[in-house]
Amino acid sequence: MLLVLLLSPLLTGFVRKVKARLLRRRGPPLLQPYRDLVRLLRKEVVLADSASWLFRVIPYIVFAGTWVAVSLVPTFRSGLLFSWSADLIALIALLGSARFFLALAGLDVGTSFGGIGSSREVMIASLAEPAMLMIVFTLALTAGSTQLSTMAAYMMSGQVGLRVSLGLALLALIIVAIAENARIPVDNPATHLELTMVHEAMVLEYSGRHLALIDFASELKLLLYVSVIACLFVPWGIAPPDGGAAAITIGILSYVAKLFVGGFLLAVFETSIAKMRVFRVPAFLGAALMLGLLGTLLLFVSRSL
Amino acid sequence: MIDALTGVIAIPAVAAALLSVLPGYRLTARLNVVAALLTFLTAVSLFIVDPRSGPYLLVDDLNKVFIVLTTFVGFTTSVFSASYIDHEIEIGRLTPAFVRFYHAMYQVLMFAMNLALVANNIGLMWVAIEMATLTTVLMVGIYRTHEALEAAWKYFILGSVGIALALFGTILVYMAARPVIGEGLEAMVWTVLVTHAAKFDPALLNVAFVFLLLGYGTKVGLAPLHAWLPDAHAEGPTPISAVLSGLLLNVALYALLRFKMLLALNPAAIAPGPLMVIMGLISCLFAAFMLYRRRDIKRMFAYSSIEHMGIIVFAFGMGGPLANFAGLLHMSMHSLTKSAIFFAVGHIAQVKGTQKIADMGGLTVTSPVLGWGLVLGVVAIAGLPPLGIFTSEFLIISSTFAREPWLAAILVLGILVALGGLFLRLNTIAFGAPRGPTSRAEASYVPMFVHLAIVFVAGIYMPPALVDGFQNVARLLG
Amino acid sequence: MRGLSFDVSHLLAGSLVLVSFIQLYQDRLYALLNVYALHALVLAASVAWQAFVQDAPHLYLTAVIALVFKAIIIPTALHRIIVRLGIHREIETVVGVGPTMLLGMGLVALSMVVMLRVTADADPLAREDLAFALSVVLLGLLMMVTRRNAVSQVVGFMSLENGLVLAATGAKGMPLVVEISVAFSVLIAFIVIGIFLFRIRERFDTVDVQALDRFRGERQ
Amino acid sequence: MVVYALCGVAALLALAPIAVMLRASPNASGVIYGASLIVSVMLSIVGLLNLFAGTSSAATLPLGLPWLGAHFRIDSLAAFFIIIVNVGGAAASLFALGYGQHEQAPERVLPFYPAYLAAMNLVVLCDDAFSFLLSWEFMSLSSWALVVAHHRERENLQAGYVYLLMASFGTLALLLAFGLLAGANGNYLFDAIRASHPSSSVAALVLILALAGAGSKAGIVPLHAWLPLAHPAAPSHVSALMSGVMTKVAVYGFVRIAFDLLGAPAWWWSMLVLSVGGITAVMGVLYALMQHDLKRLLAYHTVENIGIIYIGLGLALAFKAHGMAAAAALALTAGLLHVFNHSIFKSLLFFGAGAVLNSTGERDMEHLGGLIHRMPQTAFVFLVGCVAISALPPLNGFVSEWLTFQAILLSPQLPSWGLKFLVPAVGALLALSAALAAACFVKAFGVSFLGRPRTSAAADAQETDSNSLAAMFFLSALCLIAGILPGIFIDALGPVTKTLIGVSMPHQTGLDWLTVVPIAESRSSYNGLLVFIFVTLSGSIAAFAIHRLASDKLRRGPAWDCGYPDASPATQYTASSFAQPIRRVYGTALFRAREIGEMPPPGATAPARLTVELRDLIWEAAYEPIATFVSYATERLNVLQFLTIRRYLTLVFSALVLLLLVLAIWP
Repeated sequence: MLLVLLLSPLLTGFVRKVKARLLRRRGPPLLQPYRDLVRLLRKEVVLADSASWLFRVIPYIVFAGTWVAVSLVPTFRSGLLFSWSADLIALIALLGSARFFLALAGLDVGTSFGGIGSSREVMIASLAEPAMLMIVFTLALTAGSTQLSTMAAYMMSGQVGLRVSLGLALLALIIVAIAENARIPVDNPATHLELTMVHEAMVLEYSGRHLALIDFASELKLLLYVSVIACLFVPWGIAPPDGGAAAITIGILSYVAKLFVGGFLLAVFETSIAKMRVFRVPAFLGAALMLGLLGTLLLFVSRSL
Repeated sequence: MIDALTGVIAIPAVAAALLSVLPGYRLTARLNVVAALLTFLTAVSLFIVDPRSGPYLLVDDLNKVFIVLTTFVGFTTSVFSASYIDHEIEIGRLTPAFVRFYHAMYQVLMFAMNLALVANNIGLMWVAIEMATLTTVLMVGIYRTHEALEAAWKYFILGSVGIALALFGTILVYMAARPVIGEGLEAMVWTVLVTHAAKFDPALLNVAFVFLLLGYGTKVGLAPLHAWLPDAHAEGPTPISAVLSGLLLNVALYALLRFKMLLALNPAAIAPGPLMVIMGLISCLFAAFMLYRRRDIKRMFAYSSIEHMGIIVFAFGMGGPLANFAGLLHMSMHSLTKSAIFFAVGHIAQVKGTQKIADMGGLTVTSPVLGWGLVLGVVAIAGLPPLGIFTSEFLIISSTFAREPWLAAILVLGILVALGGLFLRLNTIAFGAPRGPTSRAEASYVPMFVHLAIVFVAGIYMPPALVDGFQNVARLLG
Repeated sequence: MRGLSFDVSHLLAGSLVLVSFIQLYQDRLYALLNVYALHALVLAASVAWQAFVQDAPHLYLTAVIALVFKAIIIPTALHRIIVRLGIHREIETVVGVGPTMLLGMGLVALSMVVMLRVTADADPLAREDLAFALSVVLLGLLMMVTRRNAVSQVVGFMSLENGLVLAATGAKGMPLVVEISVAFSVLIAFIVIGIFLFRIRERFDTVDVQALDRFRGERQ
Repeated sequence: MVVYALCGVAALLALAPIAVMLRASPNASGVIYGASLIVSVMLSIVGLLNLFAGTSSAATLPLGLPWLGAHFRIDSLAAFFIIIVNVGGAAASLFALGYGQHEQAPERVLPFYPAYLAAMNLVVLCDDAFSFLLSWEFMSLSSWALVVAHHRERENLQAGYVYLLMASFGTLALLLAFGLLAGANGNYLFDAIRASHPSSSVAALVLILALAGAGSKAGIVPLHAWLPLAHPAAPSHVSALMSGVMTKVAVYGFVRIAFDLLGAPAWWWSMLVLSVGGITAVMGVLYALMQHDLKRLLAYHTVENIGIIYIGLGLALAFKAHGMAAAAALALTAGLLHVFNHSIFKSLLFFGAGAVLNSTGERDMEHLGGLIHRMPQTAFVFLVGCVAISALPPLNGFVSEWLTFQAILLSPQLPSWGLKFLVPAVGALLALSAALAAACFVKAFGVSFLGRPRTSAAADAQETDSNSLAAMFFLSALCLIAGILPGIFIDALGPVTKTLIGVSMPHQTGLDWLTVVPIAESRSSYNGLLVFIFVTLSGSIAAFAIHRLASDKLRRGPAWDCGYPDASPATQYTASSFAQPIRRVYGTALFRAREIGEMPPPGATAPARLTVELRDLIWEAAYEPIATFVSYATERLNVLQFLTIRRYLTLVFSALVLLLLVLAIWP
């Protein structure tokens, strides 16, 4: 659990760095996100007059929800403590509740930008979540479980082979991950240009420690998706539940390696593509949904053959 | 000797004679009530003394039910009519002379209907029913307004044609019976006819039934013979509308049932069932659609009577113990409910000073008792629980759907459409912001609520004795 | 004797139908009334013949009623009404006379078919009578629905009722025949009076109430 | 057992005339609602005892059809629904103890309220077709009276009219269904019906009729049209009952017929039910997203949840048809659990809406806003309701949807091909509806409770009274408990599934940490309790750490809003503007949504306005044609009222000739 806390800003920083490099900039140092967090924590909170108690509670809820969700993912070692307390569906739902509250926060102060942000956010989510669930269906039907550890284990045991549906699922999952983490081309975390903001517009009114928490939460989310992809599609190296110290170190190392690879790929992807109009996003996500559904259907049919 | 049977017809006759000579409308009104009450009591006594049926008069389970129902509604209606007529005289729509005439006619009508019910002779029954018709013609026209006279005239002409057709049917029945039974009176006596029905000439019976169906069907108000009914209900005094809907239709139906039994006994004759079923369905659907564009409240409920007569005829046409039972139940429930509704409507029309639905509104606000009474009545007549008509409709539909799915489906459609029409109007009458003037009128709510209470109780609990009686009759009807 | 009686009654009944056709053919009110008188006359004859054949004396009474009331009183009364109300004398028809006649033919054929399906054991006399009676009834109805004038409709109704009486008398030994004929005469009287009271000039449907009130005024 | 239940019902029925007598007195509402509260509590205790005892007891009264009598039975299914009805009833009565004080026409509400409660109980208790239908229609009738209680508003009357028509349609459909089941000689006893095994075609027809009949009451698309009209029209506690409880009674009717009376199902039934359920779920929530009337939005959401329930039932039918008992038990449990959950949080939400309506006089969200400052407690419970209905952990809505997903994940083993294609699609629809529901309730809560007040009415709203709050807090507590301890409720449903399918889900409460394991732990498991603990724990850890380490300085200031300082609350996002992106995505196809913007010419002082028009295609396709046909037919037929006597005679004459012709050509 703590590991993810430590790693997540690093990942973000890495992605930023790589992007900067690709743009021939020097870019911020790797540890910049940590510094940002600390700085924000030091600052005082400027709270809008019209903000309610909910506005001040939400950051903690969001953070906690995301944190719990991340810590349920078998990152370097399957069969984590309590990983059976929630399966992949529950995990998605946890992220969903985090987003629910964040959207509420966007509406709470009663500004127009908050409204833009949360309305667009829920629109995106209304497509991303079903797509994600379809992906879960595909994987769960293949692995015969919605339990992440079990799925990872199943994937590791080479009995899967190459399946079309899995490929579709991977593709869809990547799309969803991009959308959920507010990355280009769906959203741009680095802009405050009102026409394009989605995620940033929601948290516009936050400052100080609240903003720190929310940023931290979004970094965790990025980490979560990368590690989900990692543990589901490249599970090799994850230590078995009864693995010794050596296995665990291998697990950790491979995990970190996976993270960096994933971050690198993401950065490359982001720099190589342009942001798309908000109302072209549904088509983008609809593609993901279709892919997921297709995967599931294929699975249903192939099962019967 | 004067037994209960003759009493049932003697009392009204005597009362009619008295009322036609006695002065003073208050006295005559009271006397009218008393006579009706006496008739009712004698009718009830039929169950105790149970007299034999002679060559002219007949009593069996079938007409016992009808007689008691008729006399009871006749009694309650006389109570209602007393207060109604009071108000009519106050506002000067009727002169005392006309009221005396009215009361006399009322008793004549009761006499005719009872006679039709107890007659053991098809000729006698025919005479009685025609007498009843002509009496009601006179009473419909009593207001002497243009509409009233037109309604009466229409009723008169169509009625006379109906009379003629019914008579021809009766003659044919006699012709069919004569070769078997022999000439003379015997060949027109129910009890004799029924025993020999199997040997009658089927073809003659068929023709006879066609004529009887059309002749008496005109009185029952089956579409397309119904034309007289809505106007007669709308233009006559409301007590008469109540009696027409509640009783006269039943009496004509009773005649039809008798002849149906006769035909049912003859294997070679056509089954009367299908004809009745078809006419019933036509009437039900047609009336249901006609409910929608009504502007006159009494005319609307007249059409609802046509619809229910259609349902009843349908039930009897389907036959079978369950459907017949349901038909009988529906008939009695409809008589009570519909007369109750007309009681309410009569007072409402007096309170509002009009029969135009558009000029009524928010009755449950302005005059709550009448308004809710009407709502309850409409709920009952629309076949909603927990009132009696729901029971009968339940039995009719559920028992016929397994046998004739399509017919039952059509019937259901008719009922649904009718419900829509009734409540569409009820919304404007009973609810919404009050409209139109509201004058005081001391009304007698007792008859209305007595009827509704009976219907309500029957919807939940039916005394076994009544049920046994109905089931006997249902078996009788085959 | 049997044969003869049969032929005579057959002849009379048949002629009754024929007269009904003649009625259908008329287009003048007075002529129509005269033909109706003839109709009633024929009816009276046939009733009388039936009375003779069935030696049922009470039927003579019916015959007399038919003769006096229907053949004499009613037509004259209607004459007077026509004069009093100034009803104009042509008969407006809904369908032309020719089609009406054809329809009438069809009706007669129909009644024949319906009635002759009666199994043979019913005696032929009754059967014929019934067939004719039925066709007279139907023709009367036809007249009521194809004529617009109130008077001609009344005439139609009356000939219909003649058909009924014919049937009733044809029914051997049927009780109450006399009463019935009387009752019907009363009915017709009602209608005629109604026409007079309500000042029904052309149509059955237009009731003139002012006239009625005036009348009441005269009475009181 | 059933005797006690009947006593309770009798007591409720007795309250109606008492209410009529008391209508003048000022404390009538207190008496009536208090009494019905007590009775409902007792009845729900009866239901609980019976459910856990798992016994089935019957009684017969000499009422109804004389040769049949009125039969009543309380088996585990009935007991479960008795609990639902009376928990809802108790909550509504408690709420109404406060809310009913503000009723302007109590004499039009009080007599019908207890009758309505009694009717819903009776439907569940009845054990023969006649009394079942009688109480079913009586339920409709009494609720109709409550819908038209505020009869001076025209649209309430309209709503009541449509409602009554649809209700009677449903009853007649059920009547036909029972007519088929009972046969011509009318053995209406449920036992007799169970004993008689109808032919497959008859059974299919009965199922379709039952789906139409019970569905029209439950509000499945396209028979839902009355629901969003009628539910908001009634007083709010009645709306809660109608939406939260009566639709469940309708589901009971369907379950009773489809699972109990009809015997073994055919496989394609489930396809029917599943597709209906999926379409209903998505359409319901999309309709809800387009609304800005708070109560109507909630009503449409009932439609969505009914769809979810029917998906569960459909899966159960499919598994049952293919003899996969365990899976069937899972699916049925999911459906029934959602029945319970929805009854809880829908009542809660309607109470909240009622409280808002009461203190602001507004149902239109566009006129609300910022209520969280004025009515914090109402806002809190409403938020709980929103989270629960959006199927977010750790509250109860999530559990039942999770179970439904698990059931869907079992469906590849189904042999029949149609289902193979249908079930994943339905799964997608379910997922879609879940996500949209979340969006919808962000809108509902955010627009009406958050932000700044848009009208003065919203600005000076008052917190609602203690009774109402008590009711709402009670329901929120139930939401939480059912969310974090689902095992108990699933086990409680065991006997029900046992009676209907033969097996029940594996025993849950025994497992360590009260985890929910539908099939096998390796396959899937969920532990609401732990998730709850984790979230609270980590949240508080973070809070603690931050408040210990970081600065907790706080300064109030005007909203920054990207540097656009403006005071006007009118610039906030409204409900319709919030829904705009989703309207763009889904609305154009489903509602022909069009946005018409009028820009005044430069220099003109007129405000620019943007109007959105939506079309209800289902209404236009299914209902308007009927209306037009009826009016056309009535107009045509109405001519027959104004003919001349001669034409009427012609009618008679032609009828006669026709019949004679029939005779002539008779063989």
